Amino acid sequence: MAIAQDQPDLRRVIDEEREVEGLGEQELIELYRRLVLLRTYDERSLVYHRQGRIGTYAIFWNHEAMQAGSVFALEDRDWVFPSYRESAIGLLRGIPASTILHWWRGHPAGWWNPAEHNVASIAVPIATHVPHAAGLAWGKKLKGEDAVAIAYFGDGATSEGAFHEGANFAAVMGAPLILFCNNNQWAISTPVAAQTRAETLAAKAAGYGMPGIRVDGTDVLAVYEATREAAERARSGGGPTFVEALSYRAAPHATADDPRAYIDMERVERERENECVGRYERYLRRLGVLGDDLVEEVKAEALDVMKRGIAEAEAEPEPDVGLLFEHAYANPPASFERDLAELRRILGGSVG
Amino acid sequence: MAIAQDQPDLRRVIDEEREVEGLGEQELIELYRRLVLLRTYDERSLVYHRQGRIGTYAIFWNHEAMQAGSVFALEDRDWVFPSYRESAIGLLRGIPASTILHWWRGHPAGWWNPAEHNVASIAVPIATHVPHAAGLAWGKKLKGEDAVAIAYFGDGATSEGAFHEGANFAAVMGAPLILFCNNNQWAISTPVAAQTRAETLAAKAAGYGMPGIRVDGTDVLAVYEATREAAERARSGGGPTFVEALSYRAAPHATADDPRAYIDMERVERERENECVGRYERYLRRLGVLGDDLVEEVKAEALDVMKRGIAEAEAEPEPDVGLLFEHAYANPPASFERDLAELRRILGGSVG
Amino acid sequence: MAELFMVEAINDGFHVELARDESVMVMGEDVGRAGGVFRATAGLRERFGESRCVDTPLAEAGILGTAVGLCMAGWRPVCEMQYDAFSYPCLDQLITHVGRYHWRTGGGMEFPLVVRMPYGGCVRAPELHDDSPEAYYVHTPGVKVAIPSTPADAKGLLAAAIRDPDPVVILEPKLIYRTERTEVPEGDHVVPLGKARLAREGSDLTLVAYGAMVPLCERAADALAGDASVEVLDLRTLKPLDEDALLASAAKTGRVVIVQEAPRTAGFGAEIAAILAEKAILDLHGPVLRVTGYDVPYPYWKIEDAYMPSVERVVDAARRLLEF
Amino acid sequence: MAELFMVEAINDGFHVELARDESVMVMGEDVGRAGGVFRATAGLRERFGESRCVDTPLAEAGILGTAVGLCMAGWRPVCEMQYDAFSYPCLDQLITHVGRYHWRTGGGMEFPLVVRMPYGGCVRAPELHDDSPEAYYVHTPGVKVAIPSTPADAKGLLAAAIRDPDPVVILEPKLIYRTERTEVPEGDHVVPLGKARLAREGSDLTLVAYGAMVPLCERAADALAGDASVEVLDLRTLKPLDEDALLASAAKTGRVVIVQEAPRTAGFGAEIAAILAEKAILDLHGPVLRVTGYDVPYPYWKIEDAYMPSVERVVDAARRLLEF
Ligand SMILES: Cc1ncc(C[n+]2csc(CCOP(=O)(O)OP(=O)(O)O)c2C)c(N)n1
Ligand SMILES: Cc1ncc(C[n+]2csc(CCOP(=O)(O)OP(=O)(O)O)c2C)c(N)n1
Ligand SMILES: [Mg+2]
Ligand SMILES: [Mg+2]
Repeated sequence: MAIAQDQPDLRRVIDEEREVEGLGEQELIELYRRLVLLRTYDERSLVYHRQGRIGTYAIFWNHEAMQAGSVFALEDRDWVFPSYRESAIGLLRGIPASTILHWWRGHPAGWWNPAEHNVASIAVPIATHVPHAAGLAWGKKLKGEDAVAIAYFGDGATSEGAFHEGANFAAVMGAPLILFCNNNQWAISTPVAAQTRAETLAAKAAGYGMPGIRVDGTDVLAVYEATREAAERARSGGGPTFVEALSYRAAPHATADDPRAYIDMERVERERENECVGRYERYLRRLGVLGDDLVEEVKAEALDVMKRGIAEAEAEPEPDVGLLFEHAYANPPASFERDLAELRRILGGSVG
Repeated sequence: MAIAQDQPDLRRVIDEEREVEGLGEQELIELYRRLVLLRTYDERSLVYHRQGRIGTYAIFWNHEAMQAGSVFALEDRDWVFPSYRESAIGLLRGIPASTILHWWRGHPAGWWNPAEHNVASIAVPIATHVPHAAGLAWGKKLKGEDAVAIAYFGDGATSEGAFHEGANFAAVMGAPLILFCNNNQWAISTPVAAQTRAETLAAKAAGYGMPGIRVDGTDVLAVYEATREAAERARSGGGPTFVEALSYRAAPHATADDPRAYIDMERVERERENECVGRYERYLRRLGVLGDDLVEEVKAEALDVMKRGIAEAEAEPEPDVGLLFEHAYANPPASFERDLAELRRILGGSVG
Repeated sequence: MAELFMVEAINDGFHVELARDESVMVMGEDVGRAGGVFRATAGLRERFGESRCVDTPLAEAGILGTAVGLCMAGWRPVCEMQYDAFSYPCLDQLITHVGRYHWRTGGGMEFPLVVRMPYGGCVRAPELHDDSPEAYYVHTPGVKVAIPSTPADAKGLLAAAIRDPDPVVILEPKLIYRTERTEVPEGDHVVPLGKARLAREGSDLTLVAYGAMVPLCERAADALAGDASVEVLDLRTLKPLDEDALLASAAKTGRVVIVQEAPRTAGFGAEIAAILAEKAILDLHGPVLRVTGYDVPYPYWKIEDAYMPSVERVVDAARRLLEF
Repeated sequence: MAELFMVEAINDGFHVELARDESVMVMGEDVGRAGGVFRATAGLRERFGESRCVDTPLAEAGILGTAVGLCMAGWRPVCEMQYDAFSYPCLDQLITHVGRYHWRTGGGMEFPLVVRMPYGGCVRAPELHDDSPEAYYVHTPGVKVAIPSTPADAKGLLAAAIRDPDPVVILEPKLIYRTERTEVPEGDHVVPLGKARLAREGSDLTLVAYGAMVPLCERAADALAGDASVEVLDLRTLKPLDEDALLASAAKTGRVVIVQEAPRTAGFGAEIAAILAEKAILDLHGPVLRVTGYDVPYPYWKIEDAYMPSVERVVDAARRLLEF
């Protein structure tokens, strides 16, 4: 006997040839710009990695619609909590490409101050940033500020206790939080079917007493619409929402990963043919709001951002070892000075 | 918008004046014996605590139906994972009362070998024994043994990551596990409404893709019936079931706790009037299978068990300090001998 | 000055700090309606409202994890872990995030949160109510650790921790929560982090301790009074450590016995010994001895007295060192 | 004998142990279909079936917690934590249960599980892929801790851990997973827990190390060769510690430098120093020095070389001690 589950169908806009109320031509094109910017960041990063200009890199190809669509539904005062899979989402909030490239280059210039962009640091560990987002949203509510928070995490992350505790705190505190689950159906080599027996990930929402929405994660407009709904609910005191965005990881987990060992590459090929940027581009062309010239312009623009970004990053001098001892504490122990002095003496005053 | 939840009504037998198929007079009376044994253990323990004969004690008054009813639905080869709230559940598996009293007396004679009774050690920390039970059930299944496991935990425990991870592992591995949630509606001073926003705790089951059953936790027959169902499903390869047994903590959390600060004592009084042992006793009397004599006999029997138990416990000599160094490792480091020798020298060979 | 038990001094400190700074909030299991299982947070919910003294769901990692987010929203959360061993579920948040997030933001954001918990043994409780986990916390970069041994220090270190820009873990020796009422300054009272306290002056031997081991060492010093002049150094803050006070005392007496409740191996006492072995080697008249809990799970309470460092064990070590 | 990289030797060890004992199983994230992100478990799923090499859900505490239950069902689970810092979610299970359950059953049940993880720095990875958490594990009663520094020891210590009746944590220095292929005995190969290895004999000074710091210390010994005869002691097992080997070397050379990647404060090196300060004080010709990582979060990799103990830092400490 299995509990009958409420299964909201995948929300779709593009396939239904719908239009999203509230989005004019300008917004539709701005959204396209953002998709292309993310796509370009991702594709260039792969090149830079192969060229040895950045380190290991977590590819987010075909995840752009989830990231651009959801952020587009938020206000600038709303907080974004990315995982490594959303490493470049800060581009949509004015964080320079060079900063994010620095992060992947292992350069401390990859640090940023979350408060300046309302974008938290990139979460490398799985799911432990979910309680952070819940706490921030709760804290804003307690202070009477009407900011919303969104936390990004994957299908695998839903197995972690940290996800569970964060989601429950958010629900209990009525925190204005969007739990955005990027269900790309893989956690490195582990398929979502080995991650949970739930019929859907959205089915977890009921266990927290919050709504769960399922959406086509490769349909940027559906993602936008669902996130906007969740954000409105959160802002109006309705508490958190779990959004399951269904997509497919049509690229390796990261540059170090070789999926051929565990993934059906034909399935990957099919998914790649239907990838999210092209889908949206075709939709806009059908609508007649996008033509070759604009496409070229937008892509050139994005490529330019990346070229300037990598150039800036590579122009940055190597970090000084003194940074080792900075920012571990707002007010550091006396021992740090001694340690640094000794280190400089041994290094002959310079980091070789 | 809230996800429509499947809300199985609270399963009841006694109020519906139903009879449980498969339970003859003998079984009904045996069940009564067990209820009375647990009740007597609990009430005597409170007295022993006041007399300073045992230490702090977690009262389980009005929880007996959940414990006796569920264990009665299991085979002896099935494993029981109790929390401190089920500290005396081993009595139903032949663990001597003195052993459990020793546990509460802080005496190492309170140790037992779980393998001898298929009763795991009493879990003091919240929820972290849930993965143990999941692992044992999974491990038995892998070995082709048809044993089932049951893990007891409270409403508060469902907030812990350990509950979440254990439940998910059990579901994914198809482990023959019963997740038995004693929802007594309080976690020390925290009401269940401050623990979760879910409409029911059973609503969490869907998030793991397992069935969730709700049952009146003060109706020993309803608990028996629900547990039997879950055990049959588990044994036949149907995987885990979440059982939410609704009751009410009609006593302090533990001997150290004073609930008057946070609980409505009138509500408590009402719950006490409807406590689970009396309810069942009246039901059996209505059925005509129980009369004054038998009641007296059963209660005297149980009291005798406790009197012998405490006498045995108090006859036990004080533990030797050598026990400090025993059982930390199956094969201990050399340092232990030196430490013990030094300690004995300082203690003058005896623990004062 | 009022005479208060340690736990009363902590409660007093909370009232002062929450009244002083609107951004200070208290969160944890049973801290609100019940005022804490040891009453450390009694009266806060009634006085400052339920949003500044929050009964949380039963989830330690969730408590500390949301506290990180609360800091990002401008709060100064003080998290209670109900008991020492129940803080282990929050170790991941502590090591992975609490100690790194300020660094991760290039110093851009501060995480002025406090984690406090009753800790230590000999309270006649079931297992896991008696641990001394300080070594886990001290070894973790980015967090500071304080352990009071008197009511006045308990209040003053709490205030210092709450006002500190960095995360601070405070371990409160529950064994001496209510053993003695001593004078506690009223109102504002801050004991700076990083300063040890000379609990007793002496010239022949130094007992280095913290928490409930300090009064124990004072009793040991009494027991030795006839034969030796014993100094007792109360570290008060384990990180940042008052190395100057430690080295000064070692230089003065030349003999050091370190006393800690926690298991010996890789306990905090080892760090003290290591510092002495590096920086005081020429001052030492003999070995650096440790009197500690044993390398075993904290025992059932009928034998916990034998596990805990005792006056007898401290005196024995001191005599061995004096006769070295 | 075959020449293998360390990670190949570990994989070889797994094949031998799973073939030898049907109750041994491997579990963790991506250990099955992918054979582990470092390929340590490659081929096991194909050879022994998916129930003896299990891809688990993404939940470290769940992995270790279910492993405890698997032990109760008669299995000998070997749990992989994908990286050092991702083992922190399992600390609660480790401290609360893994180290106590045998004790809790009065010795009635054994928990022969193994937790292994790639650990340590200098691999040019994003944050939290570089930690050295050994101190957390060593301080925890009831668990043993081993750290290999050669392919042969990696295989032999894994076998010893799997066959040991107690829980063992193995930290594998990922930095040297694939640096050098050296001889590894084929088939059954057990390196007993609790025995250190004299990596190099010397008479003037001892470098005490483990894991990736051992080859580093050997390079430092080379650099010092002209001026001093340097001994390198590879501890191999941190708990139980081979105290005899440590004290013998200290007695021989009288000068000890301890090298560890982890942050200094309350790191395992402090325990080594404390043992020397207690038991070798009369043998020491000078202070006990520690060369360690700093008390800061493991840095971004552009500056990780400066964080890690280097040949230069070890040589510098050794010279200071030799000239003391
Ligand atoms: C606590 C923790 N455990 C393990 C890892 C290693 N790891 C990195 S990504 C990953 C898979 C995550 O899968 P999912 O949550 O679905 O996110 P996706 O990568 O698919 O976006 C794992 C296991 C980690 N980063 N943190
Ligand atoms: C990990 C952990 N955190 C905190 C505690 C302290 N504690 C003991 S019982 C309890 C409340 C448990 O409530 P619930 O799960 O509903 O079980 P009940 O006591 O009602 O049976 C708490 C917080 C603990 N034992 N373990
Ligand atoms: Mg995924
Ligand atoms: Mg309860």
